[in-house]
Amino acid sequence: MDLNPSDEQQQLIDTFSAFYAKECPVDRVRAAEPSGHDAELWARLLELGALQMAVDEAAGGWGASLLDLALVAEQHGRSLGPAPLIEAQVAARVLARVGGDVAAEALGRVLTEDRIVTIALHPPKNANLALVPGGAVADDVIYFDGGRLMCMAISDRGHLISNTGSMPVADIDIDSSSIMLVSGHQAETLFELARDEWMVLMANALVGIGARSLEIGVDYVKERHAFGVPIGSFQSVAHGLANAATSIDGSMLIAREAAWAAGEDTARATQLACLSCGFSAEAARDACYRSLHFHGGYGFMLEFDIQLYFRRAIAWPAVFGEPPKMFARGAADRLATARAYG
Amino acid sequence: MDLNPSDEQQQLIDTFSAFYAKECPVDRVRAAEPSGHDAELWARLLELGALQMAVDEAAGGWGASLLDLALVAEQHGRSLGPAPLIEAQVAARVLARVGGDVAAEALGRVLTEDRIVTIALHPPKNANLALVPGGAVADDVIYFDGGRLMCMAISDRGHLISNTGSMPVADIDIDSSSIMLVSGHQAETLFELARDEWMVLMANALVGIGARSLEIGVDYVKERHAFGVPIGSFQSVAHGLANAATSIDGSMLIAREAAWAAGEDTARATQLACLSCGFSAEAARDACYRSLHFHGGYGFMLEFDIQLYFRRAIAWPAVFGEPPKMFARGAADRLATARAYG
Amino acid sequence: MDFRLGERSDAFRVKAKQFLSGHLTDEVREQMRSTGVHHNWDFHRARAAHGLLAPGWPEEFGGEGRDALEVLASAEEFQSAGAPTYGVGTTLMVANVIRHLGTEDQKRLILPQALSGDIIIVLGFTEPEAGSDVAAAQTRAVRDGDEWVINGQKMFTTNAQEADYVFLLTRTNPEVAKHKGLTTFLVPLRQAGVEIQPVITVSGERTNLTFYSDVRVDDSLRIGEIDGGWHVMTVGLTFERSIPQGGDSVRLIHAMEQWALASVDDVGRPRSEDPDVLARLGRAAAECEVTILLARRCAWLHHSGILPGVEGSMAKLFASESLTRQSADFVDMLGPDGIRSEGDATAIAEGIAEYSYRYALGTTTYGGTSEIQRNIIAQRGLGLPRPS
Amino acid sequence: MDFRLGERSDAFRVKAKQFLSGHLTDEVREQMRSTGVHHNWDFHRARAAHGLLAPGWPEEFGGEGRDALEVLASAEEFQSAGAPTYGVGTTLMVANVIRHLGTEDQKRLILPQALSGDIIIVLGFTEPEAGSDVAAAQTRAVRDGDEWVINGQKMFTTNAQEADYVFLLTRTNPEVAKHKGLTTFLVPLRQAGVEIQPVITVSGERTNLTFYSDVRVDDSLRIGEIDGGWHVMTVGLTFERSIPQGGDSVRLIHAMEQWALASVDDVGRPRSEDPDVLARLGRAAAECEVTILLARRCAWLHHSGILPGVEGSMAKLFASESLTRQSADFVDMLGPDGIRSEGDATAIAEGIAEYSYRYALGTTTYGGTSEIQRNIIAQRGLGLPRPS
Repeated sequence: MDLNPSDEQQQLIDTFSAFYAKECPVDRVRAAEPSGHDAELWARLLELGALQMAVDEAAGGWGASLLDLALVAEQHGRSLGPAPLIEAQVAARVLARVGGDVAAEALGRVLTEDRIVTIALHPPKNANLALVPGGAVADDVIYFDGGRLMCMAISDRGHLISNTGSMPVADIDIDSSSIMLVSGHQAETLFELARDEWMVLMANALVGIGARSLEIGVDYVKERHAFGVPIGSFQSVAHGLANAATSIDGSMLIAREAAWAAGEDTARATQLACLSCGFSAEAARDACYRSLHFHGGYGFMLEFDIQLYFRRAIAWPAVFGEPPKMFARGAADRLATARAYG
Repeated sequence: MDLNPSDEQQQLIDTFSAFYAKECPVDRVRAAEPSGHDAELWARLLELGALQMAVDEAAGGWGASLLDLALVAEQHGRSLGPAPLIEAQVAARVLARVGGDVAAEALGRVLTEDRIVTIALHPPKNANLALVPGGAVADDVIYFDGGRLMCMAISDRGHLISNTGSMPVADIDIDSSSIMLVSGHQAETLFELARDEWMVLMANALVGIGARSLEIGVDYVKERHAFGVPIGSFQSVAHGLANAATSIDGSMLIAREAAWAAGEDTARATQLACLSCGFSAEAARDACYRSLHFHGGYGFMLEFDIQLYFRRAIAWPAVFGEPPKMFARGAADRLATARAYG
Repeated sequence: MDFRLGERSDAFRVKAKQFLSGHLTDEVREQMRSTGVHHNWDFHRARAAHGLLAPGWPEEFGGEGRDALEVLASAEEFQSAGAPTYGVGTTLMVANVIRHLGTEDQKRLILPQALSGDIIIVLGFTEPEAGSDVAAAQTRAVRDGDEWVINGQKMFTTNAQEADYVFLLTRTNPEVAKHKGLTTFLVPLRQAGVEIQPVITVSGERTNLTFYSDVRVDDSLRIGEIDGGWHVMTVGLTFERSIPQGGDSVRLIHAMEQWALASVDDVGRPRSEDPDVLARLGRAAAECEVTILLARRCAWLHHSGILPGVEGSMAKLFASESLTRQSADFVDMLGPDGIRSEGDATAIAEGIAEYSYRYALGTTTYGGTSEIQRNIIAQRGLGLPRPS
Repeated sequence: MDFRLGERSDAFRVKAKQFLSGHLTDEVREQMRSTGVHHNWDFHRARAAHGLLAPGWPEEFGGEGRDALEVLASAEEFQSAGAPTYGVGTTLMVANVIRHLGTEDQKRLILPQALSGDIIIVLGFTEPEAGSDVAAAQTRAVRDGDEWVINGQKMFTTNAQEADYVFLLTRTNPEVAKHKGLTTFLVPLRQAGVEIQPVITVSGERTNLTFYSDVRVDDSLRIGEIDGGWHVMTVGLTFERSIPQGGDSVRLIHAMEQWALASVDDVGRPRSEDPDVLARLGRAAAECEVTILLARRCAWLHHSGILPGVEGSMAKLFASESLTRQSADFVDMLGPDGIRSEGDATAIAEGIAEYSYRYALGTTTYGGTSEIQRNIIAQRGLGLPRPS
């Protein structure tokens, strides 16, 4: 057992940590509202290879593991990165896995022509893909229609849906330009795997959101005085943050384990993807809420950063569904596979 | 609006408060475990007219309102009365409402021969009535089989189910001695009304449990010292009890309103019965849990009273179901009747 | 025991409803939404003209002498309807202080204008470094002949941009214990030296920072004694400034119930038959009822001649914490659709749950944080010792 | 990063499993249940004989020198299986203190017996008036030549009726600050003057009050310096006495999953397809996984040569609060059947949820209350200031 990142992993963390510090200070996050997309940041991410790394070497990428991507996602979350990184990575991996000419061509455009590809997390209803993450800025969307995995060029750029988290989400109408990537059992398997991967990366992004929001809250209550003492000395404040710190540490452990399991303990991968995303979503939300509340009136001023974190902690995972939905999916996998614990 | 009991209501409260103080000190509650039935207390309750009052004057009783019974139930809860008072009152009211010879005869036996009658809160499954409150000591049980309201003499005295709350509950097999009281729509209406009444009285009993457990906890944390100060001066303790006190006050208001509405605002009676029972169950459980926890190690010693309250706060309402089930029933009534608020 | 508010209250409620259906137009709502200002002068003056601004005040002041339950009934309607009421609340609170502690000149100058809806008064208590610890206020007032010269800064001076006066808590003696050197003034806002800087909050509501640079106020606008500001504050806070009556919950739950009745889930089953949806709706309805009852208890106590203390803290604590829980739960209940923003055309029920979630964040802080309310309940209600 | 405990740990886990399947018989379980005593001498000695009592200890003391992850793997198995382990935990904690602070004579006298499973040692810290504030202990020890005379009373001396020694915290100097006048002794329990009074708890577990009346203990059984008891305690507490490894959750969730797979609801639908049941099971499984990971992190830190501090508090806090939540939720999930008691023939899954609910009440208090853990996390982990 080793909970420390390896040297390579630490280097990856350091690289992206420095990158976000430079390219994504919180002012940029604020400036990117309400669309939640910073084209400049996206370009820099591509330059850094954030998308290329997600794709297998055989398909023209760098073949990073899901754990590597998870470490990046955590940094992305810490900085509230206004770019559809997770969705694009997951979608690119789907294309790489599908193989064949159609997918390879689509992937090639993504890797070389800077077209943005994303994935719809839910099958269409009434020929519409609701709340597609990144859908307001993507060029292509991958979706599963119940039987087939499809790829569609978004001709009529999706209408940006104003949302709690200032994300570039859109409702996208399906049109006749959709091309089938693969059908049948393989399509479903790939789609479910993609959803698992999205949940793993989202879990780690939420760890970043939660951890950073906790730091913001802790710093605030150390500085802020009331009744002649720092408010962090009041048990009502201190105990709330202690609970949050515990949950955030727990969420980091389970989110990283889920990412690790995708490569190393595949029988538990689905289960851990779901459970870690649900847990991390609740942990991040709780940490953000407490930090915000302990800011007093400052907490809900747009000018203070904590509200940026709070809104994203709610909204980012919600495009999949509420935590109980994730927990239920995880439990169903446990029951189906009769896998035990640890 | 008048939230104070009327003179008559206050007299009723005082009478039962004095009665329980004398006939049901906490040692008697403990002595009545695990059966949860104190025959002596039951006899005294009958002498006092606790059952007779529940029945309309036309049927040979004293015609108390549900609000009167609720005030009694609160005292019953405060003292953790080990006797199936609520179930017997509700069952007797059913018999009085049914009318006719069969019911009148059964009611007569209850009022004059001291037979204990109770009611099953759920229809039978596989010819068995599960966890009938008071079922382990009752002579007759009323139940609804989906179409008919039935009364059955319990020939083979129900097997006492050992349970969290030390209640005299039993699983009762249905046998051929069951007699039909009424059928069809009227049967269902009477059964649902009985369930509403049971929930109202249970809500008020839970108010008593919760209020008393809070008093016990508050007294304890004022007396108990740690680190040189009363532990009630720590915010972690004080704020938990402040939350509990607020919920308990709220539960008393809604529980009494529900009882009042049964006579005075019948369109909202079902809704308030369900919502008040769910709310009071959660409020009582929370107050008991906090009080118990703030007792430190003493909290889970059988010798201390708080555990008696905690176990009953969980178990008494559970024979109907968990609070979300009550809330759902209340919401369904709201949607069905499209009744607005307050 | 009787849970009816009574016939007079019911009748007055009907009057409020009628007024609202005529005056709380889509335009008024849209203006609130787009500006974040929960005050509307036309609406405000019309409310006064209909006897609905200060109905509980004696007739000599322009009120109707209505009792506390009648006042509550109309307040419930205004809140449930989501009417712009922030200006009324602060104005009446200060008017009450003046009525009890002000000079005859002050009463003559202020009360008729305030009660006729011609002016509004806002609160200037909180400062950047003094929130819950309001007595730590540092805004200075220094005497200069018949005037006072004020320098300092206040936070959350909501509606300052609309208001005529700010009820300002100042420090007049920095040499004594913090509670003993405070004085309150009614400071005209439309004068040189007052700077109003808008602050937008996460719910879109607008409040302000206000800055005071050598602002002058005549001693005749001092409320209460010099260095007696803490007493004035104490009196002011007893006029239950803003106990929520559950109206925000009422509106929210109603919208969610309509959604449940009108929509179906993925397999075509009506949401109104989904046990999970029903359980959430029922829990919220129970908490809403309790919020209403806790507020009504305060009004009833008031009606019975008792000033609610701990009961007010309970009502405020429960209402705000409950609204926060409900809003979060409903956003979750709506699934991904829950995050569609208020104002987006695709939002469910105009995004009321999403808005409410953001709005609720403020309710557990404004008007005394939940922590302060819990302290009051623990110490004054339960008799627990203060921290040493 | 690697989340495997490693091959040696896996192998040792298998050994523990094998031992448990042979020795944790229905009789052992039934005895625990009926007596409330979570110690069984036969089981305890057999565990020692199989090298599973103190596998992490160096071979010179009779251990196997296994690393912290191996020790954890076996501990997880013992806890998941619900084996009687209270005696082991307290005995090894005290043995560790002796190993680090004891005299050579003490080591010779105590360690071989303790590690061979021949004796157990229990803890005598808590007193009627000193719980979380353990340094407030009043039990007096007064020197009398080569002996000390002890008078006082201890709470929650679990397994005193089975034990050979109690590790007793006493006050030897009442004149100085409370932390500076404490001394610890290893007091033989089987002697005149020691009275053991059983205490039954709400979960059915037995603990004891112990009374000490002119009890004599030789100075050679003093552990550490005179008046140096607080240092001894501090050292003792660093040997993670009882960080729960999630085993109670594992057992509980497994039983509930079996129930979901085997039963149907009122309309005949398998519980395993009920979204509400699945959501509850999944939430519990997530929290269980986190409990396990927080405990493993402590073992890994230990394995890496770092003494876990705040991490231990987090593990203990989360495990106990989570178990409390889960148990309550499962009792609710089972509907009315949830209240059928452990031991009743009609109970679902032998009433494990019902038992767990009662059992969990103790876990948030024993071994440091949740409040104490939160203080530690806030102050040492987050660097928040102590209350003034």
